[in-house]
Amino acid sequence: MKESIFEILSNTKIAADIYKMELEGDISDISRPGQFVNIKIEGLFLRRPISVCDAQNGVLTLIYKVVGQGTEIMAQAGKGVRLSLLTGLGNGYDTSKSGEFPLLIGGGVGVPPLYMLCKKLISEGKSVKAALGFNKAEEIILAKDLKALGAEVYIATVDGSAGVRGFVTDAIRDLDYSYFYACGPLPMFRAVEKVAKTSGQYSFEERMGCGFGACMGCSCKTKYGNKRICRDGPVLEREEIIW
Amino acid sequence: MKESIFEILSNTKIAADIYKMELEGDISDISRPGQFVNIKIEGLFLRRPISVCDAQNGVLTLIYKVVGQGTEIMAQAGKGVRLSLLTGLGNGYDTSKSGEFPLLIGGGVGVPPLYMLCKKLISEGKSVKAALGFNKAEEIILAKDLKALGAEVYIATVDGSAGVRGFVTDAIRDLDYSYFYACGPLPMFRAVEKVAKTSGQYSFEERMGCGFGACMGCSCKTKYGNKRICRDGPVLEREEIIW
Amino acid sequence: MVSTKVNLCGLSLDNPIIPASGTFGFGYEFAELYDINILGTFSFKGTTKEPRFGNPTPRIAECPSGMLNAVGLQNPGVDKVISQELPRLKKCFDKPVMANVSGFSVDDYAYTCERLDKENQVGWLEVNISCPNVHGGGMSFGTDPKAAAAVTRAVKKVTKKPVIIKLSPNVSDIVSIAIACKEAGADGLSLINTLLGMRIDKKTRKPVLANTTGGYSGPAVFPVALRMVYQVYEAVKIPIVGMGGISSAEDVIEMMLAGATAVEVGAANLVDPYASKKIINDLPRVMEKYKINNLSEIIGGAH
Amino acid sequence: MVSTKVNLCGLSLDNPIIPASGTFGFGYEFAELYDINILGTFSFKGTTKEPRFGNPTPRIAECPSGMLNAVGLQNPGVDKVISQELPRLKKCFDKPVMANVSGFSVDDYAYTCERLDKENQVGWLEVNISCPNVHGGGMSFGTDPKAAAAVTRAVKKVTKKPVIIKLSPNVSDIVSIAIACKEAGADGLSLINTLLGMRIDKKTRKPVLANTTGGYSGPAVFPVALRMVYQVYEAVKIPIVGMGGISSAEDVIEMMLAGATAVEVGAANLVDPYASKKIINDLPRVMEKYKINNLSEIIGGAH
Repeated sequence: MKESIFEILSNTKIAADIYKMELEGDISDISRPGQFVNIKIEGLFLRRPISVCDAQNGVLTLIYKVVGQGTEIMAQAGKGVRLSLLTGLGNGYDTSKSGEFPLLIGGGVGVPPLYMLCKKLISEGKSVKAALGFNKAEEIILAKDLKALGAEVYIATVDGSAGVRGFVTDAIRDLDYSYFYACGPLPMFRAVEKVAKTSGQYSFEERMGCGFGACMGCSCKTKYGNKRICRDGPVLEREEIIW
Repeated sequence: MKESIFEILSNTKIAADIYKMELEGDISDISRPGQFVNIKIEGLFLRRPISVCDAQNGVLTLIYKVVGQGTEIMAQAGKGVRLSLLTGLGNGYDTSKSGEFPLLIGGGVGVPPLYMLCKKLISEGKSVKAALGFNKAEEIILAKDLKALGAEVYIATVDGSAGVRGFVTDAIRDLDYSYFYACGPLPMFRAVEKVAKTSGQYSFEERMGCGFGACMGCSCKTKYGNKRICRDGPVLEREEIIW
Repeated sequence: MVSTKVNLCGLSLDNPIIPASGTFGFGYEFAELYDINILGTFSFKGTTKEPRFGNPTPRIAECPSGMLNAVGLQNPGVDKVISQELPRLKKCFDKPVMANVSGFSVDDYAYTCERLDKENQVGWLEVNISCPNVHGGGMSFGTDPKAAAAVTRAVKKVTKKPVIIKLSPNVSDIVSIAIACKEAGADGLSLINTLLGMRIDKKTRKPVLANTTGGYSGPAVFPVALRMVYQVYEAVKIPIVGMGGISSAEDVIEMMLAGATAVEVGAANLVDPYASKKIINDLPRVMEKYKINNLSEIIGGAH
Repeated sequence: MVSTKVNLCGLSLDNPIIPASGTFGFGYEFAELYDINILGTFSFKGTTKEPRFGNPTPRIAECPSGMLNAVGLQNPGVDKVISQELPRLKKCFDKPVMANVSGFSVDDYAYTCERLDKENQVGWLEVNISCPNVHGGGMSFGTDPKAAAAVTRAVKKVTKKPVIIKLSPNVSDIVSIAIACKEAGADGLSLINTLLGMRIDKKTRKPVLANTTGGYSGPAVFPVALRMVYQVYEAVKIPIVGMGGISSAEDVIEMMLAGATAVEVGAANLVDPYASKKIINDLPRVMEKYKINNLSEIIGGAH
């Protein structure tokens, strides 16, 4: 973990309520896809955790949805604004278990961390499929970007306005894969759990106090004992999760 | 009273711990010298009252001393910063009672409101004397400016580094005047009260809640009943004050 | 078209926004700034049997997200309130006003309430048994269920107007006080009064307030106020006027979900004289945001 | 050269800065960030007789100038604390540590304290009778002078180490609790624990915390904590560990002037993991600003 100041390079709306923020700063502590940063926001007490979408050449990319007070203020912040970030938080995804043809499963604003994961997997010579679920076509994010990285992308939308009609689980039913990596809302996880054919990893969300394991604010029970989502997670392996 | 947004044009140190801030905004509610503004400062709850040094052509001039949290933050604020101000607060000095040759008595950071008062008195054709007391030469403010307005200026410094050695009361002992207007610390007022030869007005300071008469935070007793420094004051007449 | 109407102890309010006692004087300072008839009502400056100057100054201190005050019930006394303040208020306020009353003995409370009961302008009596800034009285009635009940009974005897008892948060168990007041006949409860706090001047090494301690108000006390309103709503089924740090229409919604029928806005009026007006103007938009058509339907909605 | 040394119940501290229980784990997360031997000491995670998972999540909520937590005393239990946590701590912390203990019965407290009494690494026992987030226990001991005294006596019987009782602010009269603990043999007192608060999610219309209510900490509670430390210092002459929203060296000075011998830094560590280190680094400069040569000389200086 590192505490340092980042400067906003850009902060633009890319879909309904969804923003992309690029920041310049010290990303040396960001070692794995699936980690997050914890951002100090002027006027609020607690930092706000946001998953890392990408981090390279000194530029950190975050894609976040405006869901409350914190993200509302973030969405207002313009170029040049300086923010205190804690970086290198969380365990992140373990790509060593992916096998040769892993599947990424993303739901809505859970998709961003899969971008950096996809990059890493492809750089490791794996052939990646990505199944992405959204409510409707206007909410689709990162599909093109994942294709551009070389992933086979499958889309599902609840209203059928793009890809197959239904949930992301409807898009993966017939796919072959060696392992899976999922990020999205809990209901999606429960659905994936029913249909997934292999081992895999899930990235969980929880309200956090500190984000680095001190306050026990985000604990959960697993088959291997209590874990802190912020430090022992946010990524847990399918086998250890108690649903 | 008016609530409006002002923008800082300049904010520079002019003496030890003393700053001059010029702001652009709606000054139409500032009707009398001796009034004050109440400034909302980012990160603090209560507004901070600062006496008006001058207000003309849409420019408000404040001269303030860094004495605590609020003024420390103010001193950091640069050009272009926008602040919410309540203007037109307080009764201000009544120049109709000045007679032909009034005396202004100022101590330290109490001097600024006397500048706007001096301007008004001179515009009314009065011949103005100003006696100013400071700790040492480096703390002298507005002496030249008052001279430039046409006032006869007398200086006293505690260490004798400028003007007569001693307190402002040592500078006024031999002066002739038709009325006096005083602004400064309470000990100075008590000293003035002992030597003053005429009627006059004192401008008082107090910790305020609202600054416009609602909270009763700055009440004082007078011979004519309880008064609120922020609304019935800050200027009180010599005859009504209970020392 | 949303409705912001609520019913407080039998009287209808156009909206639940009530500037709190001690932050709104007798209304006319604010009537110079905007038409105060847009308010649900307001609670006027705490009134006692005799005139009071209150505590020595300084009476005010800055705090994180709030302030301390130790005014100490400065007021002209009930005679002048009736002979001077109410007639002056009549010129700028057509609605029933909430009369806030304090005292130093049960008889004090009864006397002052009986006098104000005869005034047509008065819609409710808000009986403050929780002022932290006066000695021998004030808060002491608010920290003991028996004393709280005694004041309530005495006041109920002398008035037909709805009696709202204003409770102190500086207690181990506010629910027991609330129940005692209700059983003694209170028509409603208002909470919370200020939290007892203090600041010290590090340069002089002395308390900032001449009174040493003062009452803490502002957004900092909102979570404590919300918790107490929630707890009291579970225990007594009389209307609650929720207050403590409310500064936005969002706060109003949250406090009503906790169980408040109406809310008082206090410290916010001192930092922004237009705060209560802005909250009233924002309410319809915020109600739509949370899909609320009729504000009175969300009272206690979080239970 | 200024001195920041203070003496807490017979043990000397290089400085009065003590990260508070529940915000510093068992130290080693922070030892990865800086050498924690610069601390006066720290109070480790509240420990109970049996292991506890604590409350369901969400356990955390944002507040004005602070936060709510309802962790509910998650800890591995005293056996594992002794067999695993303390040995691991030894590798990164050479000083006596403050052992924070909670329980659900007088016997619980006595059992856990007796076990920890045998550990050389433990310098003080901080007995938490004020946790607002557990039911049937915790705070109930801290709101009744008799129960507080009973816990204190039971713990004193089983240990020779200094016993510091951690008091709840959610009471009508904290002084009466403080006196009861002192008369029962407490060597020191620490205050305040968190203020009971609540937030409601306006979209779901349900409490934000799964536990409904939680403990409020952060700068928002500082004025209340300062007032209580000031009142308790007037009443009892045993050392006080002051806490509640301390986030800067300036706050440390103010709390010590109120009567604190040492201070605990809590929520600040969660927002800035380097907060305690920064406060220690700032202390000498701030002491010079207020013309303080020897920090221990200002304890209670505002009285």
